[in-house]
Formats: sequence, structure tokens, C-alpha cells
Amino acid sequence: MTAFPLIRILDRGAVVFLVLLGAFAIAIPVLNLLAPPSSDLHVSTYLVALFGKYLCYALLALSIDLIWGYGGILSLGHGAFFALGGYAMGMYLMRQIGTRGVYGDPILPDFMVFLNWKALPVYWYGFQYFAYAALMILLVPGLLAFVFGWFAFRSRVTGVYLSIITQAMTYALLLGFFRNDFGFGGNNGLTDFKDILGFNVQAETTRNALLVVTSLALALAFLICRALVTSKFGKVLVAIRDAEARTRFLGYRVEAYKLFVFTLSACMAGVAGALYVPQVGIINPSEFAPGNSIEAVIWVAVGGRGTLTGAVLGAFVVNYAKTYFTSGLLAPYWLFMLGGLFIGVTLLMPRGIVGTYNYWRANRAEKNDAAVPAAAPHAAE
Amino acid sequence: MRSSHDRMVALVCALGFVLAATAMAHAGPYEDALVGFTEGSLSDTGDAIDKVVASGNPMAAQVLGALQDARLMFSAAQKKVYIKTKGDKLLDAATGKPVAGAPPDDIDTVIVNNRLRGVIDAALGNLTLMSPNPSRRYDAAQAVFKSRDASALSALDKAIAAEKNARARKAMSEAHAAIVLTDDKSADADKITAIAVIRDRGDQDALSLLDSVAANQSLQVHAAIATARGKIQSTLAIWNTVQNAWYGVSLGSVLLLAAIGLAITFGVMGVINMAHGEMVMLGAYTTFVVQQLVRAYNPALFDYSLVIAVPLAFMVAGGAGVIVERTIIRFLYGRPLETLLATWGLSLILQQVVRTVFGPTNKDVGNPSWMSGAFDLGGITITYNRMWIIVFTMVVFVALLAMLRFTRLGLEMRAVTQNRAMAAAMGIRTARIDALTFGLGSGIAGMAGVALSQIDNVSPNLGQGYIIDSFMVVVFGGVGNLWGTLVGAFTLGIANKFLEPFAGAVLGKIAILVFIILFIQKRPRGMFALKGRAVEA
Amino acid sequence: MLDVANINLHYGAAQALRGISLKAEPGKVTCVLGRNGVGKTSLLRAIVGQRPVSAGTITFEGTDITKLTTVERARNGIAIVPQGREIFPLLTVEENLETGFAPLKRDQRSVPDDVFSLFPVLNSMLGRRGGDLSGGQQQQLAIGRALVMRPRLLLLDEPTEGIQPSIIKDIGRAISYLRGLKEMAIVLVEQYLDFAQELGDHLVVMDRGSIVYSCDRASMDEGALKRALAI
Amino acid sequence: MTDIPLEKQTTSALLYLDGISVSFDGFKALNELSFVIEPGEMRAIIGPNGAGKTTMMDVITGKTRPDSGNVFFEEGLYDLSKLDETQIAALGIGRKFQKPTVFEMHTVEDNLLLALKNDRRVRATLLWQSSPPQEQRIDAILDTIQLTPLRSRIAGSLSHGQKQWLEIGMLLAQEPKLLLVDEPVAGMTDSETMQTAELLKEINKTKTVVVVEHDMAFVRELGVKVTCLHEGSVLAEGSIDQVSQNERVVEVYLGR
Repeated sequence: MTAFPLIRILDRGAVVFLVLLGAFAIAIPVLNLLAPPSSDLHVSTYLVALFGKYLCYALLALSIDLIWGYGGILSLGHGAFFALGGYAMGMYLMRQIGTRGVYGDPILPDFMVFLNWKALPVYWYGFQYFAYAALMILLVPGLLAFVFGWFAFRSRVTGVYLSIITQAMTYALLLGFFRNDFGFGGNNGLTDFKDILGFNVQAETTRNALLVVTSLALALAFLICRALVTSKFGKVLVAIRDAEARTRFLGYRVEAYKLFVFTLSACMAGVAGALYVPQVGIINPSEFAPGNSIEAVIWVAVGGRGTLTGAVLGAFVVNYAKTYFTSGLLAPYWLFMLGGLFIGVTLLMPRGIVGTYNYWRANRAEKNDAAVPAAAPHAAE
Repeated sequence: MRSSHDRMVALVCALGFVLAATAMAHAGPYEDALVGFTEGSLSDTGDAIDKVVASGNPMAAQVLGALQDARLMFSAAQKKVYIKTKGDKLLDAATGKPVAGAPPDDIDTVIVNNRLRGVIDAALGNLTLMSPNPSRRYDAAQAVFKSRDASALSALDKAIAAEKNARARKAMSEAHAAIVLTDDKSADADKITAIAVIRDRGDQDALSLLDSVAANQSLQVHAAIATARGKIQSTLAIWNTVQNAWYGVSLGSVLLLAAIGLAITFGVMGVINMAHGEMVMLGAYTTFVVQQLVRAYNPALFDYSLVIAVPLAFMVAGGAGVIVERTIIRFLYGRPLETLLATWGLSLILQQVVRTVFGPTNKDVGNPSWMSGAFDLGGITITYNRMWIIVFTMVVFVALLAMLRFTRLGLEMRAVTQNRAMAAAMGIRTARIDALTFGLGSGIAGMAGVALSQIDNVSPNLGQGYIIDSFMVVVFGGVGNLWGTLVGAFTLGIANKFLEPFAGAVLGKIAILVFIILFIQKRPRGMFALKGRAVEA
Repeated sequence: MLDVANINLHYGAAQALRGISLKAEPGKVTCVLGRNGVGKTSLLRAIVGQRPVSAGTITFEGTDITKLTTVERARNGIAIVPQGREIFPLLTVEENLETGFAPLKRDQRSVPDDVFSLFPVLNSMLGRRGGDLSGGQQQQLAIGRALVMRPRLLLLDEPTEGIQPSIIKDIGRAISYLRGLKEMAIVLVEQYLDFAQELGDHLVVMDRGSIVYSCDRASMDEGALKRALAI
Repeated sequence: MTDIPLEKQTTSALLYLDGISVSFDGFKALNELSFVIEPGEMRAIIGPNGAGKTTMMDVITGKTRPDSGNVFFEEGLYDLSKLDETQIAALGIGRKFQKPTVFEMHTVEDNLLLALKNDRRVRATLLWQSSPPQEQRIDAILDTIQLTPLRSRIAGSLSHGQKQWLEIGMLLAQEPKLLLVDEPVAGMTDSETMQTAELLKEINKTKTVVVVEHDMAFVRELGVKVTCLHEGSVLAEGSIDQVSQNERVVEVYLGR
């Protein structure tokens, strides 16, 4: 271990990752804006939006890996935080539409006019200001996670039980947001966005900008996670994952640690959702569907939990596969593959791609009697 | 409502003719009336209908009935009218006697249009107040109660005087009271007695009737109405609660049905089977297939289709369960979170399989006759399908308890559950028991699917709707405790239904979920927490 | 009959057995002595197959059972009365006994009369939950349950632990009766010397995972034995 | 810790168990157990199965709450029976479990680092920076437990004996006032056992130690005051020789 945190954070894997991410974030916009559509190098705007979406998923996966891979907390409700962040952003974008809506009401979003609501609900106040929306994007998911976690961890709800109630949580929100009187557009959700910070959300440049911003957010989140897991805090976290009782006997307030990391992770998920909405142009309750949350977990499992880079890789691989297969003759078979993936990974490759690679490298290194880097645990909890 | 009202309007004019008929002592008004049908013009037919009603002739109802379903024939040449019986025999409408010899060549059907059909309905409605069939008389009386038309009064009086059947008579007197009450001309005393009658009726209609009474009433009438309304409302409130409770029990039984299987796989084996809902779905589709086959090969058996489906569904889902346990679950014992993910993946696959085979749309699974319809019990309505599902649930539950309690397999299951290592040391084939236990749990889910196919859409996503609820039931009731599951299911079901009126269906559900989330914090092992994972039987 | 040939057993990195060899004959009681934590229970676990051995072989009636699972060994006629009884708490006494039917053919599935003649108390409590029985009764039930399997090798792990003297007498009587039947070999793990002395045909003392003293009853040297057990 | 210390009781003892009773559904694990550990002493606790040794440990460390009785710590300043695991640990009571429970995924060094006496709160661990004194402390402990060459090894890959020592090392790193050591030599070879005895004696020079052990040779090697538990209460107390002469002890160990 070294005294200089930066070097501590940026091990070889981390540097490689950041370089690749940077290259990606530069190359895509360049190839989209500069390369002539005729050339083979040209990247279509569709692809830009697509990759932007993947980056958001990657960020979500990262947030899940942080709590699952290192804290042993399997949340099946992280989609909820993602969606809440998304809604916060969506509300800002709705307010930006102003009079350009179908009903041209300067204040009320179309769906409210449609439901002939007279006044804007209090909780919509302030969302015309980006700063406020940005704050909410962090605050709302964070607060929910804090309250929820405070209850759960304090009464030592762990393992499967925790997973189930997190799922119940997102399910409850799903039901709620489907209702019109919740004031979030019911099952149509929020859409028809016009512009963000004055830029047209549809414009190519905006899309590229969003992609870059998302990459930055991902990079930042990655650095934060690295800083956490390589710090003593991270070591405590892993200790809790592997031997919770023992950690208590060492005098650590386990619940406090879990609560902190859970809340942080929720905020990250919220940011992911917020960046996701302007790039896909809609947010609706289906984002709360328990299925989404579990799918996000499998991205992490595929990439390799407890590796951070693996989470990102997994998000890209699985979602690319999804895009590829769902948009072709193979569409009907996609769910077979996804399902198979769930089963295959858990049965045959519990360490995931990166995890297995690390493990293999470690074993090779061990023959030269060196240190064994942390491999993914067998069966968290 | 509306249709019956139109009918009453018609009834009134019909009644008018009844009076007229009694007034003039003319010979054979009925026979004269019949002639009208032979003109072939709609207006004449209309008049004829009224005249026939007015004649009060016993044949009248039969004629109108025939006219309604185009069995009334006429011969313009002979100015005669015939009734064609269902058996295609020809009767003389005037005498009702079979026609001797060949029918006339120019015989033709009497045409009616929709307006006339309305008139016919009405006329029949009137005739039915004196109809020989008590239930027809009852319906007629109810119709009058709703229409409250003063001119029906005298007819009612006649009917009441003649009425033997208590139910019909009650209805008639209620109708009578309704008319009296809404008629400003009637005396306060009569009104008050009328109010008493209405009050005893005590249902929603009675309440709305009282509300509809004109405001300008004498004080005592007002007082009487007020008290009556109070009384009716309280009785209604009670019935309302009972109805809610019933809905609650009904929902509870559905939850229980879906959750028992889970209580076994999750509670007993500690295995989180996310594909449990899909086992339910498989059961539902088995029912669908069975019904298709029955429809195709032996429609007569349709009423038994569910009876056939239940064991099949058990076998299909159970078989699937055993396969799953052997190929996936057993490699994941002691790794609950992985099990959870793997079985989720499995659920996706099962859904997609069904989607590919049967298509994504809802499949129509029919209710056998004994499953459809409803009956009134006091102030509540009980649908047969809900009732039978409750019965079925109880049977399944008891059967399961008995199986665990009295069979060798049950004994070995409980032994393995309570102490796996020791059971193995006793020579109990634990691996086999695991597979069978999982199969049993899945099989029960399959049977649940048969029941749910009767009240829910049979689609590939059928299962997903139930998985979380079932988990909540099991966790709330206490893991590994079937009785806990029972109590849990009914508690949640009833709580849900009592919340709905205040919170609305969705918010009610959310409230329940939040409650359970908080509950699990307090009692992580559920209501009836057992030491160790042991099935209570 | 039973032949354990220098087996090793590890719990993770911890070695619980070091080159243990042991024999058991029908109608004979082999008594394993030693304070707790010296590996007596681990030895029995190895014999019933609850823990895999890392070296050595276990032969039963001439066949090598080292690789067999616990279930298969039980079905081959090995029954254990584990430490702490481990009866099924929520099953009735009768049901607990019936769990022993598993290895038997349908027609043999009955509780042998011996069980009730040895432990009459069980007969009077058939309906009671195993968990509601006193420690002594549970111990008797555990032995009865093992006998239902008609074992040819009976392993008893500290059957006297925490049991009041009167019942210890019964258990002692039961064991010597079973020895008299000459139908089964008995391995008795004990902490208490005199109980072992009165029953054991062979006596074996373990310490820290290996056998430090062994003898036949005839050739027993009390002093040496006490020294081996010394505290 | 947030709790207010009680006023000093009239006891010089570091640890004072006062009439502790614990029963698990009917079965009395501890029965009016009372004894005293003086500051700086080392005590060996022996006794047959089910004598309540581990339950006693659980009560002291807050894992189990006693049905009755108190556990006074530091001359009665604190009543442990009212505190939870974390608080008790923070008071300076370290426990080594029967089955070695080191953090398998962490290196030997990190295991010690986690145990090192330090601010346990979230913020502190987030901002934590390794400092020379801490480095030296860890080196010193590694030295004591003879794991210096393996400092960067994953704890999971250590041998059983090494794990036991690592765990003792973690105890030291906590700088507790009182060490509770449960069966430190279970599954160790003779030589390992003797080394462990030496190690504990070394530790005892600066700390108070309570050792639960069956291994008589080991206890004899320690050569300290012995308390023999039986059926949840103290049967005999004194030097190993006194205790092993004691009629009742011989009885419970060798038979009735």
C-alpha cells in the first residue's frame, strides 16, 4: 500500500479504463460531427444516442457494483433511484417546454392541462431552474435510499430479505407513478422535451455533448468508487461483506458504513437516470419495473462484481448484445439469451469476465509466489 | 335502467287499454284485434298489439311472444293469424288450436321493427304482472318500483290482491309504496306507511327513492324519511363491510394459492424461486390447452375442463420444477443471491417459451357454467368463481398439510428441513427429497394457475403479477410456516380490500407494501417466526 | 468389519485427524476416549461421511466406503447417535423413530420391539414432539432411532453428555445388551473413563488428532490410560 | 461512546462477572456464574462440553444478553450487559473466536490495519492516511506473530496456525485492555501449540488475557490460574495442579 492516494486509486486497470473511456468520449463525437456521412468512419447520430444510453447504464452498473461487489448488499431496486433521478431531470425538461407544448400553457405541462389541473403542484416548483433540478437529482434518490437503508440496516435486514424489500420498494413506486394524480404524467410519463440549458435536445451537437458529459460523469463516479474501495473505508466495506459479525466485534458501526455506501450509490444511480432521460427523450414508470433493476444486476454479474471496470464492461456488453439481437431476426430469442445469461453466469462464471481474468492472472502470479489480488467472493452473504 | 324505463312508458298506455277494455262490453275484442296483424303495415300491427293487450285474452301473451320472435304468421287472403310453435306446428291464434290440413298458400310472417319490439316488451311486461310465473311477476313489480308510475297503481292493487307468492307480493307492495310516496296527492299517513315499507326494503334503490322524494313534505313525513334513511344507511354500511370482508377473503385466497408453493420452496428449502410466478403461468396455460382440446374433441365435457386441468397443471409445473431443481437450483444451495438471479433468468426463459408457443396476447380461458354467475347472500353478491377459488384454496391447503403430516414423503421432507445432515445420516435421500420438494412447490403453483386462469388474463406475464405479492405473504407470515402463510395471505388480502375504499386500489397496494417493508424491519423472520427453517404441519 | 486405515481430516487449513487407524468387530464395543476438541467427533464424522478424509481409507464389511456419501453409508448399515442428539425437534417421537425406515424395504418398516423394551419411556410418549423431551429422553430416542435402521455398525458420540445418572445406567444397559446380540459393531466415543471402562472391549485414547494409547480390556494398564487422559 | 460511565464500584477488578445466568429455551447455559479477572492477569478457563465457556464469551462481548446478572468492566465503570458489540469492542475488549475468522479476502497487513486501534467512524476511515507510527505498529505486530514475510499475502491462503496467529495479532492491534481468546490451539500441531503458548505469555506481559482451552498440555504450558466451569458455573479455581487434583474436576472430566 502506498501513502499517495492518487497512485493508490489509479492502479494499472484504472488507468487503462480511463484512457479507453476518454478515447471513446472523444472519438465518437469527432467521427459523428467531422467524418462525412459518406465515409465508413462516420458514426450515425443514432449510434451516438445509443452509446450515450450505454454510458448511463454503465454508471448505474457502477453504482450497483459498489454496494454489491464491495458491500455485499444486493439491491433489486436500484432502478428506482435511476428512475427518480430521471424524473427529476424530466421535470426540468418539461418546465423548459414552456408555451411550445400542445396546449401552449406557459406553466403547466401538457398532461396537467389535459387532466385540467388548474395550478402547478408544489413539488413541481423550482424545477424550471436547472441548479434546483440538479440538486433534486442527487437529493431525492439519496434521501429515499437513506431513509430506506436506515430502517433496513439498523434492524439488520440482510441478504435475500433485503433484496426482496428493495424489489418491493421499486414495485411500490412503479404502481405509484402509473397514477395520474401523482402528477408525473401517469403511464405516459414525461416526454416531448424541447431543449436543455437552451440547447435543442434533438440537435446532433447536443447529443454529442451529452455523450461527453455522461462519459465525464462516469469517469468521475469511477474515480470516486476507486477512491472509496481503495481507502480504509473500502477495506472495512469488504470486511463487512465477508464477515459482518467479526467487523462488529472489531468495533465498526456496520450499519453506518452500509448506509453511507448505499446512499452514495443511490445518488450515482440518480445521476445516471438524469443523464439518461434527455438522451432517450422520455421517462415513464416502466423504468421502475423490478425487471430493469434485476437486469442491471446481471450486467454487473457478467462483467465481474467487485471490480468496478467489470460493471462498466458488463453494461456495455450485455446492452450491446441486447440492441444487436432485439433489432433483428433474432429478436424473439433475445429473452432466451438474457435468461440464459442469468443462469450461465451464476452457474459457470460467478466471478464474471474481469473477475475471472484477475483470478487467472492471480493464479499465474501466485506460481511466482506474489500477492493474490482480491477476486470476487463466492456467494456474497 | 333506461330500457326498463322505456318499457314502463309503454306499459302505461297498455294499462290504459286494460281499463278501456273493462269499460266497454264489446264481443270478441281479441278476435277483432288479431285482424290488425293481417294488414301488413307496421302502424296497424302496432294498434293490433295494443288491442290484443287490451283484450286481456289468455292467448295474448302467447301471441305477443310469437310476434316478438317472428313466429306470428298471417294470411292476408283469409284474414287469419297463426302462431308457429317452436316445433313448427301451426296454431290458430284466435283459438290456440292446431290448424287442420294444409296452411294457406299466401302465409307470411308478421313484420315488426325496433320501435314495435319496444312496445311488445312493454306489453309483455304489463301482462307479466299477472303472469302465471311468480319470478316473472316479481321482475315486473321491481320494474314498477323503479318507474314509480302512478297509473300502474290499480294494476298493482289487482295483482297484490291476487298474489300468493310472498316474494312477489313483497316486491309489489314495495312498488306500490314507491308510487304512493312519490305521488304528491297521496295522504301523509299513506306516505308514512309507505316509507316504512321502503325502509324495510333497505337497499341502495330504497335509499335513492327516499332521496328522490320531493322536498315539499309535511314535517312528520320528513321525520319519517330522515329516520328511514338513517336506518337504511346503517344497514347498507354493515353490508358494505361484509362485502369488503368477502372481497378480502377472496383476494386472500388467491394470494394464499399463489404463495403456498413459494412457502414450500422458499420457506422449507430456503430457495428463492423467482420463477415461481411462471410456474403459476404454466398452470394457467395448461388449463387453456385442456379447454382447447375439450372444445375440439368433446365439448360436452367443457364443464369438467378445470377438473381435468388441475392434475395436469400440477404435473406440468411440478415436472418443470423437478427439472429446474436438478439442473440449476441444486448447484446453488447456500448461495441464495445467485439462486435468485438464476431463477429470474429462468423466469424470462419460461415466459419467452410460452410467448413463442402461444403468442404474446391474452388467451381466452372460459368459465364453466358452475364457475360463472353470482348469487345474493343478504346484502352482498357472491360470484361463483370467487367462491369456488376459496374452496379450492382451502382444499389445496388442507391436502398439503395432510400430505406433509401423513405421508412418508412428507415425513422425509420435514426431517430434511429440520436437520439436513442428520436426515442424510438416517439414510434419507436428501437430494431426491430436495427435487421432490421443489417439484411439489412448483406443482401447487401450477394448480394455482388453473384457478387464476378463471379470474385473471392468461398471458405470458401472468406470473409476474403475483411473485412479489407471494413473497410478501411468505415473508410477512413467517418463513417456513404454512399456517403463517395462511394468516399472512388473508391478513394482507383483507387489509388490502379495506384500504381500497379510502386509498384507492393502487395506493392501497402501495400502503400494504410500505407496511410490510416496515414490518420486515421489525420482525425479519415474519409473524410466526420458527426456530430454524422448519415446516409446520 | 469396520477398518479405518490411517486417515487424515482437515477443516479448511485446520487438521483434526492425523493418521488415525481403528477397527471395530460385531458384538464388540470399541471405545474412543479423550477430552473434547481432540478429534473424537471428527473421527465419527469421517466414518459416516459427513466430512471427507484427506488421506487414508475406510473399509466396511470388506468394501471401501471412503468415497461413498453419508446417505449411501447409512443405507449400507451404518447408524450414528450424534453428539447433542440432533433429534428432529418438530417431529413426534414416533415420527423420529420412523425416519429410521429410510434404508429399509417396505415390508421391514416397523420399529423393533427392542427399542421399546430398552427404552419403555419412548412408548409412553409416541405422540410428543421430540423437541419437548428432556435431554435424557432425547438421548434414548436418538439411540432408538438409530436402532430402527437395523444397523450393523452403531456409532455413539458421548451418549452420556449432560445426562442424569439414572438414564446413563439405562443407556449403559442398552449398549451392553446390543453388544450381546452380536449383530452389530459398536464404536462408543466417551469423555468419561469409568463408563467407557465398563463397556469397552477395546479402548482407544485420542489427543490432538492422533491416537496416543490403545489397549484391549484384558490388557488394560489403568495407570497408562489415566496418564494418557491426564488433565 | 455515547453511554455515561457508572460511578466506580468498589472493585479493583478489570472484569467482574456478577451472577450471570443465561438460558436458551429451558436449558441453562450459564447458572449464576461469577468470577473476577484482575488487571494484568492471564486466566485459563477449562471445562467439558456444554459447560458454558463460549456462552460466557458471548455475554462478555455483548453477543448474548444475560437473563440476569451484570458484567462490570474496568473497576465497575461500565456494565457490559447493557452495551452492544460495537460499544464493548470500543471499550477495549478484543475477542478471538474459536474458529479463526480473519478477513479472507484481505492481505495479512490489511487485516491488521482494520484491527488497528483507530477512529472507527465512517468519516475517519474515508479520510484515513497511513502514518509512520501506524506502519511501525503493524510491523511490530507482524514481528510478534511471525508473519512479516507473509505481510502482503491474502489471509485466506494462510495455514490454520498462521490464521490463528493473525487473529491474535489483530487482537493486539486493537490494543484492548482485555483479550478473550477462545480455543487458540484447536487443530494446531504440537510445535504450533507450544509457540502459541509462548506468544500468549508474551502478550500477557502488557495485557490482561482470558483463554478458553481444552488442551491441558497447553494450559499447563501457560502455567496460570485456572478456572474450571461445569454446567454454567465455577466448579474449581486455582493453579493447574490444584484444579487437576480437585475431586469434582476429575469426576466431570474422567467420569462419575
